[in-house]
Amino acid sequence: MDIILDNLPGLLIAIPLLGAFLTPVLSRAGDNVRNVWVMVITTLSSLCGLLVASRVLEAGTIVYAFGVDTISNVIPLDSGGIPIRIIFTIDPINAFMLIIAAVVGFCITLYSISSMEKLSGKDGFFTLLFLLVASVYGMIATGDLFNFFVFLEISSLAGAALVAYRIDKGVATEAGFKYAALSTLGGMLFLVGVGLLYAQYNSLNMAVIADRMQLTGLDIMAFVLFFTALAMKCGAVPMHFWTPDSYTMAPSSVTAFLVVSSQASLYALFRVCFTLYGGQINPLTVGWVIIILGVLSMFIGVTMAIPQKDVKRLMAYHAVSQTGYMLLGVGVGLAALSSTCFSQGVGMMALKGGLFHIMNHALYKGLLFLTAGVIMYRCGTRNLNQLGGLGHNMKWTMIFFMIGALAIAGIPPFNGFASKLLIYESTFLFNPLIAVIAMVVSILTLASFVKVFHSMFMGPKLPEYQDVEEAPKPMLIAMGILAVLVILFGIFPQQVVDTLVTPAAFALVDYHGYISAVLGGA
Amino acid sequence: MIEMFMVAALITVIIGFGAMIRLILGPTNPDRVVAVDTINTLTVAVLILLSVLYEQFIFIDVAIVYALLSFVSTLYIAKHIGGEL
Amino acid sequence: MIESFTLTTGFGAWNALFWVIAFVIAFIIGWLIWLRGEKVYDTSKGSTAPFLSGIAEPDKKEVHIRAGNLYWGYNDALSGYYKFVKPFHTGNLSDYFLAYLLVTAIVLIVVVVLK
Amino acid sequence: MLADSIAFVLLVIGLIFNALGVIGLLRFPDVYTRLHASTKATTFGSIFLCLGVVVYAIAHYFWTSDSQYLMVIVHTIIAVFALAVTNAAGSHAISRAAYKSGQIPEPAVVDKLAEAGL
Amino acid sequence: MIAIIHILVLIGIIITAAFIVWQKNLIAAAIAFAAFSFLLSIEFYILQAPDVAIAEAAVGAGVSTAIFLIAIWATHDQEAA
Amino acid sequence: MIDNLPFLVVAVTILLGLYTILLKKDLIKIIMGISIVESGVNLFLIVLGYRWDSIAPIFTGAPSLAMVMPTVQALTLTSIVIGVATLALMLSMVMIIFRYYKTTDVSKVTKLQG
Amino acid sequence: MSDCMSKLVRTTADVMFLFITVFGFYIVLHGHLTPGGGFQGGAIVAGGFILLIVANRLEDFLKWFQKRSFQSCEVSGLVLFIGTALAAIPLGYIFFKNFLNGAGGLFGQAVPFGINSGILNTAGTIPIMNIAVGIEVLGGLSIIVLYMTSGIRSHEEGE
Amino acid sequence: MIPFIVSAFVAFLFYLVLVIGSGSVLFWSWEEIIAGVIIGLATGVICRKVFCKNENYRMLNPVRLVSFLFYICGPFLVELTKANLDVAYRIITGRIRPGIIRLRSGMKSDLALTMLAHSITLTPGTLSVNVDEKSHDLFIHVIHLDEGDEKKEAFEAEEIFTFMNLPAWIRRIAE
Amino acid sequence: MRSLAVWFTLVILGIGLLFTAVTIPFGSPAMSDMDDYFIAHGQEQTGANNIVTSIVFDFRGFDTIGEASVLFTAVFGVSVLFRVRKKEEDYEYE
Repeated sequence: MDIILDNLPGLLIAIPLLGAFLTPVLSRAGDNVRNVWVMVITTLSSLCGLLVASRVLEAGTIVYAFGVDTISNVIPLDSGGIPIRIIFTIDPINAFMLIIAAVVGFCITLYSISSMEKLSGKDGFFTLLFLLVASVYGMIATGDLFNFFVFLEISSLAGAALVAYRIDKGVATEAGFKYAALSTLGGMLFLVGVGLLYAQYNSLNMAVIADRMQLTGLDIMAFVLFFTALAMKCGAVPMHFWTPDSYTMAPSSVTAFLVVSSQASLYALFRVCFTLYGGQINPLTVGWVIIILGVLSMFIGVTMAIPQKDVKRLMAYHAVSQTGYMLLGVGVGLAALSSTCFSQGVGMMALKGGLFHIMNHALYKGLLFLTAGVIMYRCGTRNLNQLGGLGHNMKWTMIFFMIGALAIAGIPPFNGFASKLLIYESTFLFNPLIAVIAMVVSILTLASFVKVFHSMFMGPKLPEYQDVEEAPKPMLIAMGILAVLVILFGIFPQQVVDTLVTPAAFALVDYHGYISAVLGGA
Repeated sequence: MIEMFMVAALITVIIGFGAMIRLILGPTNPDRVVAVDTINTLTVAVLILLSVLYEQFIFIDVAIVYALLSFVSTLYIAKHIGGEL
Repeated sequence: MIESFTLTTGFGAWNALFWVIAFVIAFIIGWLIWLRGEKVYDTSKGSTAPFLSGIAEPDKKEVHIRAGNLYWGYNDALSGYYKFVKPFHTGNLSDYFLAYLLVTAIVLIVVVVLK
Repeated sequence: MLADSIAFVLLVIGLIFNALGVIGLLRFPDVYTRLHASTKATTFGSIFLCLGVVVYAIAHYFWTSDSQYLMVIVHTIIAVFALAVTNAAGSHAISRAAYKSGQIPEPAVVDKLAEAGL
Repeated sequence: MIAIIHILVLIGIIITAAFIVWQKNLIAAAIAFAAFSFLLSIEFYILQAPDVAIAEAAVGAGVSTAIFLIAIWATHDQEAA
Repeated sequence: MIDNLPFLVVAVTILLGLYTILLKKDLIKIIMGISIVESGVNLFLIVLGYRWDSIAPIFTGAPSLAMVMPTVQALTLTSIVIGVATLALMLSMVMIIFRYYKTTDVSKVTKLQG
Repeated sequence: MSDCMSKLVRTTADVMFLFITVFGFYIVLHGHLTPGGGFQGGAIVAGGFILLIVANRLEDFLKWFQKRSFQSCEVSGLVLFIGTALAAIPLGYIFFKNFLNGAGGLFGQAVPFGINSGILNTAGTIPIMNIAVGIEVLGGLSIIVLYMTSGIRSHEEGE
Repeated sequence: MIPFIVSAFVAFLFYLVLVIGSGSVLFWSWEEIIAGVIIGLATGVICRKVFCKNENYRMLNPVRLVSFLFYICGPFLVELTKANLDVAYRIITGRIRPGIIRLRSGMKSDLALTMLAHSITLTPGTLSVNVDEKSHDLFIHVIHLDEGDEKKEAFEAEEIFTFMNLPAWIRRIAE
Repeated sequence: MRSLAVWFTLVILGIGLLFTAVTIPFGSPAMSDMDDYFIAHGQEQTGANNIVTSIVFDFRGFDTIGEASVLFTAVFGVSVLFRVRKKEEDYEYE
C-alpha cells in the first residue's frame, strides 16, 4: 500500500494513459465492456488526483522524480545539486488545480457515456478523452518545462481531434483545424522559449531555472514567448478568436473539459510569472499587461456574447469573459503585491479571488455546457431562435441551468458571487475604474443569461418540442454533482478559501519555498 | 588521406548546388523531381564521405536510410504527377 | 457556527447563510400573503383566460418571444460599438495568427521598454 | 600508399561523373534527357565515391584488422546497392509519370509509345 | 573546410525554405519540402546528431512528403489566390 | 557574426515560416509554414547543443571523447515526432474541410464567425 | 487511386520492402549501441509499408495487411512500453526505473565504462522500450497514411 | 509456408550481413545470431505475402545467386562504364538525337523483366519509360538514335547492348 | 491596414530573433553541468553506449511516453476524422 501511495504522482498519469491505450482493444469486445472499463478508469484516475491533492494539503509539497531508486533520492549526490531527471512538483496550487480536473473529468466522462450513445467512433472518442484528461493532469503536475510542452501538445492535439469530432458538414473540422494550427504555433514558440532558457542555464527544471535566473535579454525574450503562448491557450482577448469556434463545435462534455484544459494553461501562465520569473521580472509591468488583457477579455467577451443566437457560442464568449476575471484577479495581485502603495492584504485578496474563480468557473461553466449538451441531445438544435418552452418537460435541466446561470452572474448564494466579491473588493482598492467595469460586466452576464433562460425554457410548449423527454440518468447525475458543488461552494465559501485557496495563493507567491522544496535547503 | 575525403565532400556539396538550381528553375514538376533525386544521390555520397571524415563509421546507417527511403518520396511525387494517386 | 459560514475578505465579510435566511423569510412572507387570499375563487368562468382586446389568442408558436427579438433596444443602442467590434471576428485563420503574433510583438516591446 | 592513390583516383572519377551529371541536368533540353544525365552519371559517380571509401576501409582493415572497418565496407556496399536500385526504379517512375502528364519528348525523332497508345 | 560545407548547407536550407514560401505550385513546394528536409538532415549530421538525422531522414523522406502529397491530391494543385 | 551563422539561419527560417503563415492564403501553404517554423525550432535546439571539436554522444571508436550535448538531441527527437503527428492531423483536417467547402482558401473557410 | 504503378516499380518495391523492414529492425534493436532507436527504426519500417501502399493498389495492400492489425501493433507497443515502466513499482522502485540494468539475464549485462560497441545484451529496460516504441511507431505512422489514402477514396466516391 | 521460410531466411542472411564484425563466432556474436533468428521470423511473418508474391523460387538456387553477383561485378560494370562514358560525351558535346522505341524483352517472369529494365535504365544511353503489362514489351527512351533506326517497328533486347549480352545473363539468372 | 500590422509584427519579431541569434554563443555553451553529468554517468547508470538513447528512454523516459501518446493521439484523431458514419447518425446543429 505504501508503494502505491508513494507512487501516486506517477499513477496519476499512468492510469488514464493505460485506459486510453486499452480502450480501442476493449471496445472490440462490445459497448458494455467499454463502458465499464471507462467508468473504472475514470473513477480510479479521479480518485488518484484527489488523493494526491489531499496528501499535498496535509503534508506539504510532493516532489517526485521519475526513475530513481527511492522516493527521497530526487537529486543525485554526484550531480552538483541539480535534479537531472523529470520531476513532478505538486504544491498546494497544483493540488488545487488537480481537484478541479479530477472532479470535472469524472463528471464529463459519466455524462458522455450516455450522450455519445447514438454516435459512431466511440472508441476513438473515449481514447482521446482519456488522453486529454491525462495531458491536463500532466500539465498541472509537472515541474519540467519540456515535459510541460509535451503535455501541452497532447492536450492541443487531443482537443483539436475532439473538437473536430462531428465530421458532417465540415464546420466542426474547421473549428478543430483552427484550434490545432494556433496551438501548434503557440507550442512551437513556447519551445523556442524553452531552448533559450536551456541555452543559458542548461537545465529544464523550473526550480533550477528560477534559482539561476538572471534576467538577461534572452530571458525577457523567453518570457514574452511563454507569456503570449499561454495567454493564447487560455483565451485572453486579442487572441481569443479560437475559443468560441472550438467551444461551439465540440461535443458538450468535451467543451466542459476544454475549459479545464485552458485553465491549466492559465495556471502555467501564473506559474511562469510568479515562480519561474519570480522576483526578477518587473511585476508592475507584467501585472498591468495581465490586467489589460483581463479587462479586455471581460468586456469584449461579454458584449460579444449578448447578440449571439447560438447557445454554446454565447456560453463560449462568456468563458472568455470569465477568464478575464481570473486574469484580472491575479494581475491585480501581481501588481499590488510588488507595489508599496498597497498593503499585502490587497494583493493576497485579489490573488485568492482569481484562484477561487478558476475553480468556480470550471464548476459552473461545466454545468452550463452540460445543460446545453442536454438541450442539443434532446432537441437537436442549438439555435436560440428555434428553442422555447422546454421548461415544461425538462424540469431538472431547467433547475441546473438556473443554478449555473445565477452562479455565473454572481447572484449571492452561489459560488460565483464569493469569488467575484473578493475580486471586486481588492480591485476597487487597487483601481476603482476597473472594479466598475467588472461589475458592469457581471450585470451584462446576468442580462444575457436571462435572455437564454427565457428563450429556452420559458414560454408555452412549442409544437415541435411537445414530447421532449428529460435527460437520461447518467447525464443528470453528472450535472447534479456539479450543481451540488456549486451550491456548496456558495454557501461555505470560507471553508473552501481556507482549505484550498489560501494555501494555493501562498504557494503561488512563495517562490523561494518552491525552489527549496525541489533543491533542498537554501 | 582524410583531407582527400573532405575535399571530395566539399566538391560534392557544391555540385549539389547545381542540382538545386534546376530545382528552382525547373519549368515543370518532373524536372524538379529529377533535381531532388540527384540531390538525394549526392547526399548519400556526402554522408558516407563525411562519416569517414569524422571516423565515426556507424554514421553510415544514416546514408542507408536515405538511400532506402528517398525512393518513397520520389514514388509519391511521380504517382501524383502521373495522375495515378 | 455562524462565523464558519462567513467569507472574510480582509476588508469586510459576507455570510451566505444570512442571505439564505433572508430568502427563506421572504418566501415565508409571500406564502403568508398567498394564504390570506380568497380560497373560493372560481377559475372556471374564464376570468383567468388571456384578454387580447377581443382578438383570438394567437398560435402557441407565435406567443413565445424568440431570442432574436430580445434585447432589440440594447443592440440598437450599441450598434456603433458592435460595428467596431464585429469586424474583428472574421473567422479567418490568418487573422487569428496575426492577432497572436501581434500581441507577442507588442508585449515584447512593452516588456523590453518597461523592464 | 597504394590504397591512397587508388582511393584518390576513384574519388576523382566519381567527382568528375557527378559534376558531369549535374551539368547534364542543367544543360539538356527536356525531362527525359535530363533523367539520362542525372540517373546514370550521378549513380556512377556515387558508386565510385563509395568505392573510394571501400578501398580506404579495406586498406585499414588489413592494417589494423579492426572489425569496424568490415562493417564500413559492408554498409557502404549496401548503401550503393540501395542507391542503384532505387535510382533506376525512381527514374523509371518519373519518366513514366512525366509521359503520362503529357510531356512530349521535345526533340524526339520517333515516339513509339504514342503509337502504342499505352 | 568543414566550415565551408556547413555554410553551404545552411545557405541551401534558406534557399529551399524561400522557394517553398514563394512557389505557387503546391507540388513544387512539396518537392522542395523534401529537399529542405534532406538538407536539414545533413545539417544535423554535421552538428553531430546522427539520431536526429536518422529521424529527420526517415520522417522527411517517408512520411512527411507522403502525407503532403496525399493532402494535395485530395485538394488543389495550385495555391489558392 | 559569422560564427553565429547557424543561429542566424534559424532566425531566418522561423521568420520565413511566420511570413508564410501570415501572408499566404492557402491552407496547405499555411501548414507548410508551420512545418518550416517547426524545422527551424528543431535546428535551433540542435545548434544549441553543439560544442566545437566534439563528437556525437555515442561511445564508439571515435578519436576524441569530448561530446556534444545530448539532452537537446533527445528533446529534438520528441519534437520531430510531435511535428509529424501535428502535420498528419492538420492535413487530414484540411482534406475533410475541402470535402465540404470545396476550397482551401483561408478567407473562404469562415463559416464560424461573429 | 485509379491505378497502381507500373510492374517494374511494384516488383522493386516488393523486394525492397523486406530489406527496409530488416534494416528498420536492425536500427531498433541496436538503438542503445549505434545511432537510432525505437522511433527511427519504427519510422523506417513504416516507410516500407508506405512504399507498399504507394506502389500497389490499396485493395491489394488491404488484402495483405489489415487496418486492425496495425492498430493492434500500436496498442500492444504502447502497453508494453507503459507496462515496462510500471513494472518497476511492484518491484519497489519508482516509476520508469531502469530495474534490469546490471541485473543479469535478458538485457541485463553490466557494461564497463568506455568504448564497447557490439554488446547487444545490455542496457536493461532500454532495448525493451526501444522495441515497444518501434512497434508503436510502425503501426502508428502506417495507419495514418493508410487512413489518409482511404480518405481520398471516399472523397472520390462520395460517402 | 514456403514464402514464410524463404523470406525469413533472406531476412536472416541480410541481418547477418548488416551486423558483420560484431563478435567472435566467425564474424558474429551469439547474441546477434539469436537476434537475427528472431528478426528473421518476425520479418517472415510480415513479408510472407509480399516478398514471394509470384511464388517463383528459382532465385533460391545458389548458382543463380552467385552468378548474380558475378553479373553485377562483371558484364554490368563494363556496360555501366561504357554507358557513362557515352553519356559524358553527350553531355559535353550536346549531340543528342532522342526517341522512344519499343523493345521486345522476351522475359517471362516479373523479376527478370525488372532486372532487365533496371539494367537498361542504368546502362546504355537508354531509359525505360513504360512497360506493356501483358506482352512484357518495354518502351525505352534512347538518348542517341542512329540514323534510320526510327523506322524499325521494334528492337530485340540484345541489340541495344554493345559489348555484353546482358539479356542472356538475366535469363540465366532469373528465369 | 492588415499588411501594416503584418509587417510591424514581422519586423519586431525579426529584431527579437536576430538579437537572440547574435547573443547566444555558438559552439561554446555557457553552462553544461547537466549534460556533463549525462556524459559522465550515462553509460554506467543505464548500460547504453548511445547517450541520446539513454536520455530518451531512461533519464527523460517520461517525455518519451508523452511523445508516444502524441503519436497515438494523432492516429486516433485521424481515424476519428476518416471514420465511416452510420446512416442514421445525424448531428445536432443547424
